[in-house]
Amino acid sequence: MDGYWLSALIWLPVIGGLALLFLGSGDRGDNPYSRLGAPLALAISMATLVLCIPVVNAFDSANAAMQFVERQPWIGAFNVWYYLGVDGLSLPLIVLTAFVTPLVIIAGWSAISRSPAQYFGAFLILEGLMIGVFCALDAMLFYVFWEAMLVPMFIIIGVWGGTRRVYATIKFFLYTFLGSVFMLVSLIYLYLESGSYSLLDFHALPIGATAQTLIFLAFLFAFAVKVPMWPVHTWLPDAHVEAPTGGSVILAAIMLKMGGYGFVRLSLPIAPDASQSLAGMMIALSLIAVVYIGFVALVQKDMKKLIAYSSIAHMGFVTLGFFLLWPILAHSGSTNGAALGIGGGMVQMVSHGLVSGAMFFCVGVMYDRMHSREIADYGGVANTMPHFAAFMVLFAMANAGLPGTSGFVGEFMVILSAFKANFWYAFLAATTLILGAAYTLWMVKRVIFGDVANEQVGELTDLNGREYFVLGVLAVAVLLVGVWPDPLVDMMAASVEQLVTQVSQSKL
Amino acid sequence: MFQAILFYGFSAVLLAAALGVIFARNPVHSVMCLVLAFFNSAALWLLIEAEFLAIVLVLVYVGAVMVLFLFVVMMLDINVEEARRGIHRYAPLGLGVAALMVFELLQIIWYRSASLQATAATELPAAPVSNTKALAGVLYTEHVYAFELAAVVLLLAIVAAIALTMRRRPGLKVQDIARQVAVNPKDRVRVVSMEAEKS
Amino acid sequence: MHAIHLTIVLAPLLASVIAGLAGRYIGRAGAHWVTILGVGVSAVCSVLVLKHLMFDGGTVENYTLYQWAVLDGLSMEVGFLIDRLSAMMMVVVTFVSLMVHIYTIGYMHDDDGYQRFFSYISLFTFAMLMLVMSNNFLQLFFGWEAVGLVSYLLIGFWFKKPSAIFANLKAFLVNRVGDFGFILGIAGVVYFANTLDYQTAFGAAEAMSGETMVLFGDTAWNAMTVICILLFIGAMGKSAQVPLHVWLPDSMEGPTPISALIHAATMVTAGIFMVARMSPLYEYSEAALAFILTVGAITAFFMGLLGLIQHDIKRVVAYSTLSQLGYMTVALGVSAYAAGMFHLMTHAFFKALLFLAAGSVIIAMHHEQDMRKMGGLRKYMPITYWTSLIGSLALIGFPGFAGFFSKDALIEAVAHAHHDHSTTATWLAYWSVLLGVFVTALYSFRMFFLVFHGKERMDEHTRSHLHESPAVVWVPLALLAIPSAVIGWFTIGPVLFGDYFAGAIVVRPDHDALAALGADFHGPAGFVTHALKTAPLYLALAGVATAWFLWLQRPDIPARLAVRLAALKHLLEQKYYADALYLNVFAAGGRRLGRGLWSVGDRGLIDGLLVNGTARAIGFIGNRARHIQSGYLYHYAFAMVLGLTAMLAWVVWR
Amino acid sequence: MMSIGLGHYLTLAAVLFAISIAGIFINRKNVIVLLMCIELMLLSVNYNFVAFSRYLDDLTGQVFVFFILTVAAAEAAIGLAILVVLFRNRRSINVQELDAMKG
Amino acid sequence: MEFVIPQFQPAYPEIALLSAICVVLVADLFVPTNRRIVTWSLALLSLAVTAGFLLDGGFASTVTTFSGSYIADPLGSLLKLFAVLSMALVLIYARDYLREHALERGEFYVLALFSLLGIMVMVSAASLLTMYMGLEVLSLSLYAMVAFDRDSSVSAEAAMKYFVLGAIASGILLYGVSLVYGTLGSVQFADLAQALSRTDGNDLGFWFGLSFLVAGIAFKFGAVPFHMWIPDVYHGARTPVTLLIGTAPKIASFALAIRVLVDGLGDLHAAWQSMLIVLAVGSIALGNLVALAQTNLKRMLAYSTISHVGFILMGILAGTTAGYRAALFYTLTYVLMSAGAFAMILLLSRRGFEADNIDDFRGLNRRSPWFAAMMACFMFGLAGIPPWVGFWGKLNVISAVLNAGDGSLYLALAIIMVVFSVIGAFYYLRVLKVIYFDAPESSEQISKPIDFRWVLSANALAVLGLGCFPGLLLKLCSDVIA
Repeated sequence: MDGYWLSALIWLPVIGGLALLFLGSGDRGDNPYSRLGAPLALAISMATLVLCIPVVNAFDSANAAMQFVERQPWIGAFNVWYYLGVDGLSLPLIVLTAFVTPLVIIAGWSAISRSPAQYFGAFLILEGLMIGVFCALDAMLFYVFWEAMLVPMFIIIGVWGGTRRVYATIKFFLYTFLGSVFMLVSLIYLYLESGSYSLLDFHALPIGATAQTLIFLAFLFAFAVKVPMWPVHTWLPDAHVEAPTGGSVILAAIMLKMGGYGFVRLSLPIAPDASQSLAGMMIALSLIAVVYIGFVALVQKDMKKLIAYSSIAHMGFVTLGFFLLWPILAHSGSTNGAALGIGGGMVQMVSHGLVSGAMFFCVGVMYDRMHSREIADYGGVANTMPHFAAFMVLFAMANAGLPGTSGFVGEFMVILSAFKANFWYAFLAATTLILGAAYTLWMVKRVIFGDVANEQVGELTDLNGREYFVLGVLAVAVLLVGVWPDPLVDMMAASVEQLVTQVSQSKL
Repeated sequence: MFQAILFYGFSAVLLAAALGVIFARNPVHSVMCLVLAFFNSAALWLLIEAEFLAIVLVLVYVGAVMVLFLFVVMMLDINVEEARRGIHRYAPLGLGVAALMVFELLQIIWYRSASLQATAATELPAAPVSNTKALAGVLYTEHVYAFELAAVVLLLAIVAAIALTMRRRPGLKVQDIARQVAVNPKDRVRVVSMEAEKS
Repeated sequence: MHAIHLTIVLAPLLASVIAGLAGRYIGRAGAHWVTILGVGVSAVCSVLVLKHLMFDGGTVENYTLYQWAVLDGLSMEVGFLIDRLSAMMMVVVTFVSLMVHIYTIGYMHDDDGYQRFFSYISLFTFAMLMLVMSNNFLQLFFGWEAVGLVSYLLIGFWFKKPSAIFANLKAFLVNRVGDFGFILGIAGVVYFANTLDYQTAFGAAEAMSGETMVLFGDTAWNAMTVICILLFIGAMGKSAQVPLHVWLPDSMEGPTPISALIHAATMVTAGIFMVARMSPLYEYSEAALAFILTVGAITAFFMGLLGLIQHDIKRVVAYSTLSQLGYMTVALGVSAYAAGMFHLMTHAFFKALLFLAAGSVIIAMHHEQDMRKMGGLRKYMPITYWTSLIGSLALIGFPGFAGFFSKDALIEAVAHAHHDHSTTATWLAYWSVLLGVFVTALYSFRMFFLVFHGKERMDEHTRSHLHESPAVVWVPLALLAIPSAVIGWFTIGPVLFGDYFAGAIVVRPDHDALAALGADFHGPAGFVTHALKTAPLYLALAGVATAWFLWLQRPDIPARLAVRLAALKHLLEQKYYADALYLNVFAAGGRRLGRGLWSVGDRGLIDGLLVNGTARAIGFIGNRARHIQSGYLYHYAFAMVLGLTAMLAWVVWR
Repeated sequence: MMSIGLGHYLTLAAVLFAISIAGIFINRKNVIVLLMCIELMLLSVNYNFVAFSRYLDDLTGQVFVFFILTVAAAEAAIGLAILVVLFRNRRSINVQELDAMKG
Repeated sequence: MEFVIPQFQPAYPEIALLSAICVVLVADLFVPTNRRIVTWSLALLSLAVTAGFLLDGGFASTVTTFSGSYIADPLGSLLKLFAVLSMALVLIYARDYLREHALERGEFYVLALFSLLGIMVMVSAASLLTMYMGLEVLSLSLYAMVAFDRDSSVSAEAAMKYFVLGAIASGILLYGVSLVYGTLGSVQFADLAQALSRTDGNDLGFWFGLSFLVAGIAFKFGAVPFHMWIPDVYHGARTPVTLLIGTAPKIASFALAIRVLVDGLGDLHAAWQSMLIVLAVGSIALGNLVALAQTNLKRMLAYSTISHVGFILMGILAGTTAGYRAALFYTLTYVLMSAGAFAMILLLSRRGFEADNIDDFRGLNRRSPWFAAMMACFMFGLAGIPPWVGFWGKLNVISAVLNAGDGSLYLALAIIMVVFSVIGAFYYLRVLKVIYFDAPESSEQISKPIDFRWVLSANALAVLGLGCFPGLLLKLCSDVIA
């Protein structure tokens, strides 16, 4: 299917967002135009979501090759192309992005009173850039989207964030920036070696062992920060805590996925031998993320922090799944089970996008009413907000990986795959069943259940229509993916299996 | 031989004068030392048969620039004693670095550079008949561009110096020749016919 | 038939969704009618399915409903395996559930969360049915966790009660520990058989039993043993076997109907069902069976002891449940899966009955659960009294009652296994189940006597309001009392010694204890007469007599004993310190570890030292370096000259 | 030693250059002396040019000197003008007091 | 001696500019104090005329004239064009500030034009002599401009520091010229290159000369340790002057480096590369680190200049066509961005108020979201975040350095560059932090003339637009370097 679908997906929100910025910075009160921000943003993001439909429709899931390819010269001097395309690894994430953004906009509809037009504009720009990251097949294009994304996020956290927002947003920016510059060096190196910036050329480029290791480590730094993996995760709790609800949602739902996507799109296929030799380390880091962070999440007093830590633990599953190929190969001599790991990681990313996004929405709902994220300030919310409590428990359960919710699918596949690699990998990974339930439900217990803890809780009002809609849509999505993940898995299966074949070939 | 004596003699005075410039307590003395250095330089340049430059050095430098310096020194009226205190504390460090630099330069001049070593101690070739004439020959032809640029530099210096220092002070009594010249006698002198005194 | 299967599953789900989401619109009556209708339909259909299988020559149905996902050649599906094993479970589940639904109308009459409650129990029914009807591990796990979820929701139904929300969290987490093992077991199956489908996996069982895996050092473990033990860890969580039993007593914080339904009759028996279902795997691992036997034996005896000192009427029943689950597990451990299943079925009826009866008492006592404040209720609540008596007799295994057949057969099977090839585990199991009979009788009738006989110890106000519970409460009691009394009589033949489970449960002939017993089986009457010649009956009677003596005739003796055996009493009151261990060591230790990792690792080392430390160091260097820019001209010149000199030096001494 | 060659002139220039440089950071009180040191430095450069010019028998060096002298004069004029401005603003030409900006 | 009338046509731009300067100088005498706009317009007109001649000359061929002391080549044309453009930006940005601070005297424009002339002379210099003369024209006019506010004590101090250090640097440079002249026998770049190619290139004589030359070039650029003048001069000079110093002279510095090091002493690449590595690394490190500690925006930008100079030097030291192209691209884009950044200070300044502290930008987004966005463009551009053009500059340089040869040295350089880019991003972010995250301290409206606003906006959008479509400029740079 030809046409400029991907371009449309990228540039519609970006241009729309830029246009929104022209509505001015005034607050809801003093700038009449800023009222238009939310409806316009919603319209644009919905249009983007609608644009996804024909793409998904026409996407041939049996075909592992790039589809909807667009290729135009961009910077001749560098042989940089405006080169877009999607396969089974990127399309789910694109759809996720387009799906979550309207929800974020609805969630911020009335909660944002300060410069709303800019807020929504920033989100739209962010959406387009994120889709761009998933579409880009040219390394420079990829990098440009990758970095440019930091800018709206920086502004979103910094302007509409909490009290320590400056610390958080600068930490976020510099952390991720530091990570990605090493990737830049690697990309340049690859360009000098291959004479092109095409990711597909990079995939085919033979590279020596040392160079592969260096490239892998550089990529690792970029992606590990984004995922984030232990021990470069500490920006995430801060960023989440300070970000406005929408920012947290986007951060958790999409931005973290960039790291995971980077692994499958760049690290693994470009440096398979280095991936092989460092797989042990990667798995160790992933398992540390699962276990260590699980314990850390147990003691968080701030809801957002808790969910942020749980995000790290869940993303640990993603990276774990991606690198199980090599122990499996070493253990059994075949790649059987590896696709389960990578596919599981991919599914986990989508699911985590929905679930953690929903969790942050839930916290946002409470925060809008109480202006506190401290667990200790709550208790017995179920008494005054029964519907909200139902949603919260559902998402908590999804966060704990209950079967029937999306949270289970990826974890299940990864655990199956991990067992094929090594019993103890599976053992440690499966501890998330206990730890995940422990920290999530302990929070639920202290926040949702119990008698009304204080007067403020007693005066809470239940969900309004918009919140109902947002949480309802997410709940449906979470359950749908949990009960019938086949469409999602099918969409990526061919690409995942092709990736496994490709990556298990040595480049040396 | 005689040349060598002259060279060493002038050089010694030159270096002494240079040291005088930086160590003299009184800026006026510094200027005077500098003038001495220029004179010596002129002599040394004569020795090396660069007559035109030697003369220009005296005329332009000693005659104009150094006078300017002297003028400013006088005009600014600096507390002399105050200004020179503390100089010797830093002398060892400064001279140390200077010595190091001299050492490095001598390494090159005398030992390390093949091209310099080849000519280092040789006698100089015979000079052209007229140094001034030869210079004139290239100055306005080969180097006409640079020459024009020199003019630009001078113009620039004029503009800059005026821009920085010229200011009209209110209340300052200045002679305005144009107005003086343009004066109509009638404005200044009123012929009054008086009644003759009656005694 | 497929449509019926789907109806069985979806009717409760649909009812649950309606009651849950539209509860406000359909009202209280609407909620209970729709759910009762749903579960009723389900129950009727289940009976039809059973009938079809048993009498109409229906064959085993094993089919895929829809494909859940397929990746890497591993097909993950949702489907049903309807054989007699599942059919029996379906009937038990839907029947007990239906009873509990009806009963709930009365029990929860005044509760604000009426609709929510109905929604939950219907949802539970759905989940439990998904579990038992599954034809693959994935769906099994789904049902497994889903019943856990509903259990969680229901234990914490009264979410204002701190003890309830503590108990539900505890229940979920302990179950999760079991599930942790369970999912690893499933992963093991996938690893060795590369399938999630039961039949394919069972087919590969023989091949798997030859595989080994290395866990620690160089020791090669039998793969089947590892998998079976891992799966059984799941069962230990769900079926509350020692040491994962701690959640079940606490779960009594939930409303009584769910104690009956979930924490006695159905959910907790899921582990037993699962092992029976996996019998083709377990048969290949002696070690796993020995492990199961040991765990079951310990649970059966020691949990029973705890029932002796409880004062809360529901807790006595809860510990009784634990003990009985231990019995079932023991049966599994000696490969008498059918006996285990049989006991599961009878237990479902009589234990549900006992719980509901206890609930009836609680209603009458105005939600007072302490037996020390009861007594002499017999005359106020005759129906409850008689049904309780039936339930208790069934529980202690009084000849003729349902429990008698299942328990006696179970003990016989253990005894046989012990005689056949005696090991420490069989020895332990044998004596545990034997002495357990006495203990069971003791605590059952202690409770019975304390509640229904003896002095009326309640206060005046309560006494004045005592009356029999309404029909919606006693009708289910009556309906449950019937199978509790008689079902064993009809079913022992086919279920235990016939070919009822043929194909569903696989037992290797060399340790088929039941088959050996079956040779001596001559009908239920014969079984009863045979029992007169064996110890359990007399132990049970001795237990009843002792209870009568101690708590009705000489109530001072227990008090004196309590003083004399203070240490033992303390140990029992502390429940063998299991709770303390979990709370103080695992929970608190986990939190302490987390706090340590957080404050030292995350905030101290990573964030403090590495991240902010780097930032601070850079800032510090920057601040230092700016002082190089001193403002003094000569320093500037000096820097330049130094730079120049350095360059010259480099050139000279390069 | 007795025959004076290029090396001697270069040495003289080098020493002069070093003295002028030393003068710049030895002198911490008087800006005028700095200006004079700069003149000295240019003088030393001129030595080099003159000497090389003669030894290479190439007039470019001397032309260069000619222009350097011109520029030096202009430079002196501007330098002194700045000095005057400075003095007018501060009533001081102490180098050590020129530290309003630092860090 | 035969005298051939030199070909004047290649030098028409310079000649036109000089003539225009004289016209402006004289015309200014007749302009009343409150009508300086006439002088200003004339100055802009001069620029237009110069640009016209430049464009007329075209980018086609390389011509040498004035006995080999002047060269007109495509590189020169491009550099001059950008110099003229940046000078036009300076004049447009500066006028309102000058007027409000009672500094608007005709000499400012004249001196600015003189400095442009100096730059153009340097760009077209084909011999060390013309290079030196151009350098002095530029330097002298800059010294004077720094001290232009005669009533400002800090300006005078800055001018004095600049002057003394600049003169020392000139002296050092000249010493180097003399050594090179003495050892290679010429001052014309073409002859130098030829003479060098006849030697084995190992004579320490011209290596020494090279060291002095590098020091002089480094001073002009402001590379560590020859950078000390930059912060104080940027800080002390009035902002329009800072704006001027921070922009067009970088083009001259680049020309100086390319002409001397590459055109003249290209064969000594191995020697100057080592020196430049130290200078570049030092500049990048120190510039970024110290900029972190600044609270004054002009000073911060000064240190940031030092770090950017490090990047330019990195491109040059690569010693390849790609490297020179990268350095050229970096220089041009840097000039564009830094002009905008200083203009933002001018934008917020008003009578009696200098907006040169970072805190003066507090809450700009609330006062004027448009100009906040423009400032964001400049800051992100300087920080090297895509899609702003600064990123392509950095990418170019890193790419060139990595491509300069195998070996861990180049990799290490690349890593140093990227790591310090991250550190550097912090202080740019801090500016954005006060703009976007802090509450405004005053609600004063921005009152600058329309031309200022439009040009500034165009400037910022160019930074963004060139970032999105850097291809054309890159190609131009490639073409002129080849």
